[in-house]
Amino acid sequence: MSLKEDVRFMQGNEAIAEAAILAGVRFFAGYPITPATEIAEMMALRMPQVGGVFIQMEDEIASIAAVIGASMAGFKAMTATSGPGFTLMQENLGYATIVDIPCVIVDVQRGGPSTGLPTLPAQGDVMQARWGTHGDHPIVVLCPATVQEAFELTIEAFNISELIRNPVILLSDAVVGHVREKVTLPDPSRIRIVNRRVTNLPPEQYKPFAAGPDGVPDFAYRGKGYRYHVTSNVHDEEGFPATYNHKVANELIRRLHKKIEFYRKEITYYKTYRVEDSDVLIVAYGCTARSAKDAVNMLREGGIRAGLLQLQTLWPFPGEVVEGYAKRAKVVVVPEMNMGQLVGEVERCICRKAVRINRVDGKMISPWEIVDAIKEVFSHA
Amino acid sequence: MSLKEDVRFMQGNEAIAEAAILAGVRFFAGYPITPATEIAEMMALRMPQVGGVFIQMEDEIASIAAVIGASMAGFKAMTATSGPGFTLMQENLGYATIVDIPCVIVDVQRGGPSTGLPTLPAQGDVMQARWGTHGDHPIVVLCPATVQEAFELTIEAFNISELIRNPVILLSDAVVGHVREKVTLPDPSRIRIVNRRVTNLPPEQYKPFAAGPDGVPDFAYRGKGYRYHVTSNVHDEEGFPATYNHKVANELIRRLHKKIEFYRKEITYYKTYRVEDSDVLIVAYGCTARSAKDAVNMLREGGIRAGLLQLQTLWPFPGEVVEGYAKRAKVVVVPEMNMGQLVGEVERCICRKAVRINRVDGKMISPWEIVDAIKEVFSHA
Amino acid sequence: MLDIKKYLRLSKLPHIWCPGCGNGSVVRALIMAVDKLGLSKDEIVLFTGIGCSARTNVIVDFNTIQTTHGRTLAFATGFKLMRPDMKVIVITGDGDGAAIGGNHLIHAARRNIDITTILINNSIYGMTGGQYSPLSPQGTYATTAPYGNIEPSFDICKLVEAAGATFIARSTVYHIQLTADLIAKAIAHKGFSFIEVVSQCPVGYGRRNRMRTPYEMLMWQKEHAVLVQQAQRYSLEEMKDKFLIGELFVNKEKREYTELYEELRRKLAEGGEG
Amino acid sequence: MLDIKKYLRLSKLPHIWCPGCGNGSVVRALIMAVDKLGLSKDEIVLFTGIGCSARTNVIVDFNTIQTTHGRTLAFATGFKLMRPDMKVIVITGDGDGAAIGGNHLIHAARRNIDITTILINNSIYGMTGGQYSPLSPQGTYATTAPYGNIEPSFDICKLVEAAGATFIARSTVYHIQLTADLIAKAIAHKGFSFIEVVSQCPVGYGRRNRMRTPYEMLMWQKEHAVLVQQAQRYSLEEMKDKFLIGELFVNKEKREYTELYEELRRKLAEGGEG
Amino acid sequence: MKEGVIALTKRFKVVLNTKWCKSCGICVEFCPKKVFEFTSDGKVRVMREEMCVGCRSCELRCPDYAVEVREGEEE
Amino acid sequence: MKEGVIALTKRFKVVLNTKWCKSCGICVEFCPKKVFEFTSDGKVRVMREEMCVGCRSCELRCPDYAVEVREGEEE
Amino acid sequence: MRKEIVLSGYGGQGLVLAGIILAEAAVIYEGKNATHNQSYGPEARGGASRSEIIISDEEINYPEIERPDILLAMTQDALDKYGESVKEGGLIIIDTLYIKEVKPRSDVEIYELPITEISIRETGKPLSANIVALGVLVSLTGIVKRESLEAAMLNRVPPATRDLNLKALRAAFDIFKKG
Amino acid sequence: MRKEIVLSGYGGQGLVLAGIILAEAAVIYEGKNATHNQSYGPEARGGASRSEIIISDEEINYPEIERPDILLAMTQDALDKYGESVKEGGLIIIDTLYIKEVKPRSDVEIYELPITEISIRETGKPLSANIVALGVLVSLTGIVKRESLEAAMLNRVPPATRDLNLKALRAAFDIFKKG
Ligand SMILES: Cc1ncc(C[n+]2csc(CCOP(=O)(O)OP(=O)(O)O)c2C)c(N)n1
Ligand SMILES: Cc1ncc(C[n+]2csc(CCOP(=O)(O)OP(=O)(O)O)c2C)c(N)n1
Ligand code: SF4
Ligand code: SF4
Ligand code: SF4
Ligand code: SF4
Ligand code: SF4
Ligand code: SF4
Ligand SMILES: [Mg+2]
Ligand SMILES: [Mg+2]
Repeated sequence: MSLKEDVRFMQGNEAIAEAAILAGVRFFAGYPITPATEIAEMMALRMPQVGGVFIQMEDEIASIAAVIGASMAGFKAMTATSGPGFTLMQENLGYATIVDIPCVIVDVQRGGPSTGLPTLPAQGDVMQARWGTHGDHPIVVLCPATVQEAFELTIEAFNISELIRNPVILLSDAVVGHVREKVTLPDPSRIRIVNRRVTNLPPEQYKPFAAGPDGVPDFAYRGKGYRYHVTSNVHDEEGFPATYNHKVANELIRRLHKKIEFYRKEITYYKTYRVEDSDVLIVAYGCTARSAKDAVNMLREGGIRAGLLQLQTLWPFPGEVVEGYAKRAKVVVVPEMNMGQLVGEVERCICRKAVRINRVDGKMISPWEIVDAIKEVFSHA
Repeated sequence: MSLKEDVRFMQGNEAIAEAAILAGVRFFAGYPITPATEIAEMMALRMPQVGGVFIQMEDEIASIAAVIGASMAGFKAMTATSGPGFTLMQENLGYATIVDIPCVIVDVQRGGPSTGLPTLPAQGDVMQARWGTHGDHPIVVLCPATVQEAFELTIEAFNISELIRNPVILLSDAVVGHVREKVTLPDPSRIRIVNRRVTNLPPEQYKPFAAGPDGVPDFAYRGKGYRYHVTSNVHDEEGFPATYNHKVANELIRRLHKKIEFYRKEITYYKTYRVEDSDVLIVAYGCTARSAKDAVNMLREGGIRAGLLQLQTLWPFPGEVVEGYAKRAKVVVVPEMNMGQLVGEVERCICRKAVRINRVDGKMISPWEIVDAIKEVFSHA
Repeated sequence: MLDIKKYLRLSKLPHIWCPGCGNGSVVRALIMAVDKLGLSKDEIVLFTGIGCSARTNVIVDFNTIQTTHGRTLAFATGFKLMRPDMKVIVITGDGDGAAIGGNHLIHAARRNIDITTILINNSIYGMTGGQYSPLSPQGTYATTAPYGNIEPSFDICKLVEAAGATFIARSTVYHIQLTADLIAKAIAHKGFSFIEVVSQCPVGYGRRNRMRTPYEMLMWQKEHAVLVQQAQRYSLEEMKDKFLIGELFVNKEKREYTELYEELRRKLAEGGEG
Repeated sequence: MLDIKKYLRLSKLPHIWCPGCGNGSVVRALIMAVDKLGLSKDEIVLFTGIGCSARTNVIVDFNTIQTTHGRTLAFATGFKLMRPDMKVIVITGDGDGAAIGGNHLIHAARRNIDITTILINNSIYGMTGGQYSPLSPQGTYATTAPYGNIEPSFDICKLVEAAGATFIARSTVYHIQLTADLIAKAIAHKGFSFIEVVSQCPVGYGRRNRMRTPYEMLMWQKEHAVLVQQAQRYSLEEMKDKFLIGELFVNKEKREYTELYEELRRKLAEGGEG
Repeated sequence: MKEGVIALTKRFKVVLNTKWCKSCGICVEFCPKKVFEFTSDGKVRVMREEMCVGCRSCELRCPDYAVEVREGEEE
Repeated sequence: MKEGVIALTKRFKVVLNTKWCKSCGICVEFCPKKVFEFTSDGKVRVMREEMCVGCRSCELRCPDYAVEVREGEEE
Repeated sequence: MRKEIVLSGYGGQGLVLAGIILAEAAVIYEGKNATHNQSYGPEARGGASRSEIIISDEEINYPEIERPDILLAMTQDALDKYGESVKEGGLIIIDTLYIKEVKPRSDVEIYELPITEISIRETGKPLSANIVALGVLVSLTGIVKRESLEAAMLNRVPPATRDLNLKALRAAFDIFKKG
Repeated sequence: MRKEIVLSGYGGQGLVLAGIILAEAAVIYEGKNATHNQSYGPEARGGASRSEIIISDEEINYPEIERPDILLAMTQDALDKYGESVKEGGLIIIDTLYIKEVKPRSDVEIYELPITEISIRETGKPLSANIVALGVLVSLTGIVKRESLEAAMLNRVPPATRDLNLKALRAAFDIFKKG
């Protein structure tokens, strides 16, 4: 059988929509917001064509709720939004985590706080993606830097989501969302698709929140005797509220975190570029990693041995990976389109200060800025 | 003039309401939620008595919006909620930060995620309080451990809020909110009350978002010629949207952060207990600090020189304070009723690992647990 | 008489509600309706939000999903769109459904999606201990209305009708058989159906509003409810402190949402433009 | 003719709207109303949310506050309660006011708080580039309704009336003088007043729905609007694709919210129990 | 307290599940035959089962599913 | 382009603010006297000011506040 | 000395108020420290009620009670649930109206008294049982002075019920005077 | 070689589509790399439009254009705004229908051509001006092959307009053949 690669010229948002459909999404609920709207628009066109459902809800709270409802019905479902809408989704995101319901939320970041810079890029939601809802909640956050990565990580987002039965956030930005560039679509037969594990127990024995060693419970489609309860409260393995049972509460919350720890290796994605001998390690993600890659080349031309560690999985934070690559580096640099967010985690893991490069004015950090900042450090050394 | 101290036996939530009234609050909007409801109930009783307004809004989004509206009218205003409601308030909290509008939000923490453990205590919203809204936003978070502190920090919350014209979060918990204990109310004449600085420029010269060296703009009451614009978008000093002006965007976002940096010293509150010679430094906050204090005494009785650094200002994180006290300690311990939140900041600042004690089952961490964990560390040393 | 236990999760009984709370009776009425329609337990999904009313689905042996406060109809919409074969029922409260959840209620009504919503109106936020709701009558007392509530209340049936629902009814816990009959009709109706059930919260509402016993509250319901068929007998003046019960509005013309969606997909599959 | 420039922030002109957009005309109508009432610029606070409609308050020289998407009425409620002396006006859009903001709209209406809300209904989300809204007629096209919108729309006036507002009117940009007169009446009305102004978005809506020019859209308004006083002349059949304009509903009985609050405080000050 | 207080009558047995009954008094008030009564410690009990006419008002109205009226059963 | 195109007539001056006008064509269509016209590059201009009867329909309907009709003024 | 007290029964018996009165007697009238906590019971009301008081001369940090020194049990359920947890050397007070079965413990003192009946006898109503219980508890332990308790009580109960409650309190103190 | 191209004018002139066609010609038909960006202009539409294309044999990381190699200006505003930013040695193409004033620059090549008029002449409508402009640009720079451009164009424009657009494109290429 011959495999067909397909070279396309696509916008990031478009690539996300196409990848989602290939990943098996059959439900999209959303509410328009720049710079994420194209994803909804594509889905409005495509969902009914592939037998799925697109619905524009009354707001983002309803959108994520409908997505979770559809996923509870057993279907892969997603929504896409930007800052203000992402904030509104947080309560129900917490709900999805406590009831082990998979779904994918795309946040195409723009400048904030509030409506801020509605059409310009930023990376200001990195910490929010991890900590946005109340209470302790586990989450996975993936972050693409190119349209190709947007495509690939969207599929991975669904795979991880189904694997661990948890919401996964695809943290894109206005640069990646709107830029058009070359994408090589793999032959569909080569795309790995993960579906949630379905129980093989009969209804009488099925416990919807009982999990094996990986912490992930098996799913059961409603009907045919599987009539289980789901609650937003802390619950026992059968799904019933157990809000005064400290033991059950402890087990549940720790299981939710455990399932991510269990699969941590599998869900940690990153790329490196010229790190073998680097004195300077740039840790970057999203659109900023693009500039960082250029900067690495420019620095090397100028005689500074720089390398790039591009994080694609931002959360759970790949601390060991960062630590490992940072070891041999004299200087660690973290450029971000925010006031300094992921740099805190980097510093915590490498137990020393990093050079921060921050920009919050709606413009990308350019390769030259990174180069200059690093040269500056070396000139003082 | 003789000063009158008043000894009272009060619930934490009650103390917050009383303190708020003394601080000058004249507007409360809220939506009921355990374990914060008593604050609203007290305010429903008291506001109309003192000439203020209490209104129960249709939800938490509306509550914080009404609070900001009232503060825009020039009055001190507050709301109180718990996890799920706090999450819903985040979007408008971001709005308040970008338009320099003071207000106080009380979050009486309970177990999460989602509705989790609705009546049981937790400290799971620590990171959310800092990072809950999208985009980069500055925030101040105060955290009381006793009813007395709840009283005092409520007043400080308003003072800080008015001083820097920013929302301030009082991060309480179900233990502090519901426990009744002794409170000594100072003579009202001894209570320091800060009010927002009002412009003395005539309307033609007034620029609502122009700020002096401290980064805080002067307020103007509406009417009498002061007819200025306010927008949720990035804006110039006159308040008009400037969403394509990178320079203005940069200046605005940095000013918002600067004002907190400017007053950082003044707004950093903490307490120490037996830290002079401590080998073990326990860094704790909120209700957990109570157990930590008992643990210090118990450890010292057992021959281990322990001390307590109780953080009352959680954000901006008082890194230098922690660093300073941690220097001489061999072991730093951070007990928290969450899966480990503030400990990350502690580790980042002290550049080494801390001992974590975490509990997420709705029960307080007891002094014995802290003692045992520390003894365990020493037994291995 | 119907064997209600067949439909209950006996291990979850006694339920957690206060003595005399109307919620148990609403669940009974729902079961009576389901039994009358001969539906299987498997084909029903009962969604709730947060509140005492939300606990209704813990005790019935249907598919049961309790969601976040006020958002139930949005969850249910997602579910129904993917499983149009199942009967989706939502039970909500006057806070859950009319305060925080008001927007989702009117939008679900507008879409006319085939969901049956039962709003248990006990005029109070029961679970949080007795604060006024948008359905608390003006002048009544609550922990957040210590001087009497100055807020006018919604006529929630009128609101939901104006929003576009195609079946609207009201009943009370006192009129339990009527409630059951109306719920049965609502479930059978294709489109968004809405039933307000006036209920009693003796602990959060009755206590503060001079109704000392659940019985008194039931009698209040009896005395203030007027069957829609008999409304003409009353003068406007007489109707002032009364409310109508029965089937208030039915529209069989307006197309149902999942049907329209299915039609769109069919047309596309056939190569049309929808 | 009125010197509109007196009320405008000239440095903010030309405004950012597309050629032929109706928003500019709605602002003109508002200014005509304010001028007619002889209000000072100082005593008006004009709140908006997010959307093209929200940009209205950038160009008028009142007190102007633009808030978050959909939440405007809640902000305005807080403001109005503390400054009942000021005239609080809200301009919102069909997305801002009827989609994400629907709940705040019905609750403000229920409370009957003295705020005038002007909803610019251009049947589309203009600012985000042309997605359907809850007021987009069924069957129309939008970027998110590429096959034609299957969702029924609200009769938003009916909804707000059912929610409890005490002044309801509808007009169009074509009927600009009527719009101005109705806005003036609404501002003068004590209580929650609501005006839907049917407007044109040539770029987001017209283009996709076979109306090529702003003029065509204005003529559509003219042809589909029926003055309420003349409605009897039309048969039900004729009214089917038409809508009523004019004063649709007024209630002078229902008490206004800030007045009731003031009364409560007064009674308490006098030692009563409210 | 026993699980159910059952008495013999010719026609109806009124079975009260005391584990579920919360003594709200609704059956007490609605029973046309005053079959139920409050005891001195505030509990509701079946007192005059023999008077029962089988109208099932109690069963229908009990919000706790705690009463069951059985026809013609004998023990 | 000049700031305003003003022509003399006996009675009315139709002042078009070309900085504000977006050439939407509304005045073109609504003017009963066809005073306005599109130019070849798609801009709206005052072409027949002398025909103006002062009905002010243009001023009232211009969504960009770009037309002003002045009475009896002379330059 | 830190004393930990649990008052347990069902909602409606006024145990939360009783706990507050006891704590206030210590705090306001004797300058001691005290904390009070109540269980925010199940989501619905009317069920079990638990009121916790800690009284101490020292600062009270950890405010939870694992093993009380003193337990008042006003229902059988309450006794069954908490009876075991009382510290050795502790005290259990039992209302005989509601409690029929008492599991004996040799390491604590157990007093079985007709608390609610005394209230009914003295005031005609069971409502002052909480006050009777307080009187008994203070009589037996001296944890606060009688006058402090009286003052705290008078300050907290609705004015209209002051006299009746005073009567109930006195009757409670009289039990041990007489006995 | 990395080439940075800016197509600028007003919304409605089809410059976004033109940019995509040019980039696709490079990516799909020549195996090169290219990025395309458009300004998400002011909140309201109908105003200025800017379409950015980068074409390169190498990987394109930083996708922003500070100083283009090539500028197409289809309005006076566009030229005024971006004319200065063109790199030394760069190229500016100007539509003479809309642009009357050209600030001279000696360090770049400037071509003034009646782009829209050619479209009108060839197709009867101004709508193909974007395609004419592409033809001109490719003629002058050879940044992609003519066949690639033609193929990319045919693939993107609405089927009904293919012939007209092809005509327009050919006319554009003819300018320099003839000249
Ligand atoms: C976002 C959020 N806000 C507030 C709450 C707290 N809360 C729980 S139930 C409830 C009110 C319930 O009232 P109603 O819907 O009338 O139900 P009832 O308890 O009366 O049946 C509230 C405000 C919550 N859980 N989530
Ligand atoms: C929470 C949130 N969601 C979405 C958006 C994006 N958004 C901005 S305006 C708008 C729709 C506006 O539509 P409408 O109210 O009809 O105003 P119009 O632009 O048509 O005047 C949306 C969805 C936002 N700013 N905030
Ligand atoms: S609080 Fe009210 S609604 Fe809730 S269970 Fe008790 S009686 Fe029922
Ligand atoms: S998009 Fe529509 S509503 Fe927005 S400015 Fe343009 S025409 Fe007006
Ligand atoms: S109605 Fe039911 S719960 Fe109430 S007293 Fe009678 S049997 Fe008990
Ligand atoms: S069936 Fe009727 S008569 Fe018999 S106990 Fe019940 S209510 Fe009384
Ligand atoms: S109506 Fe106004 S904006 Fe439109 S063409 Fe005429 S003058 Fe210009
Ligand atoms: S005033 Fe009337 S006649 Fe004169 S230009 Fe304007 S529309 Fe035409
Ligand atoms: Mg209720
Ligand atoms: Mg609109």
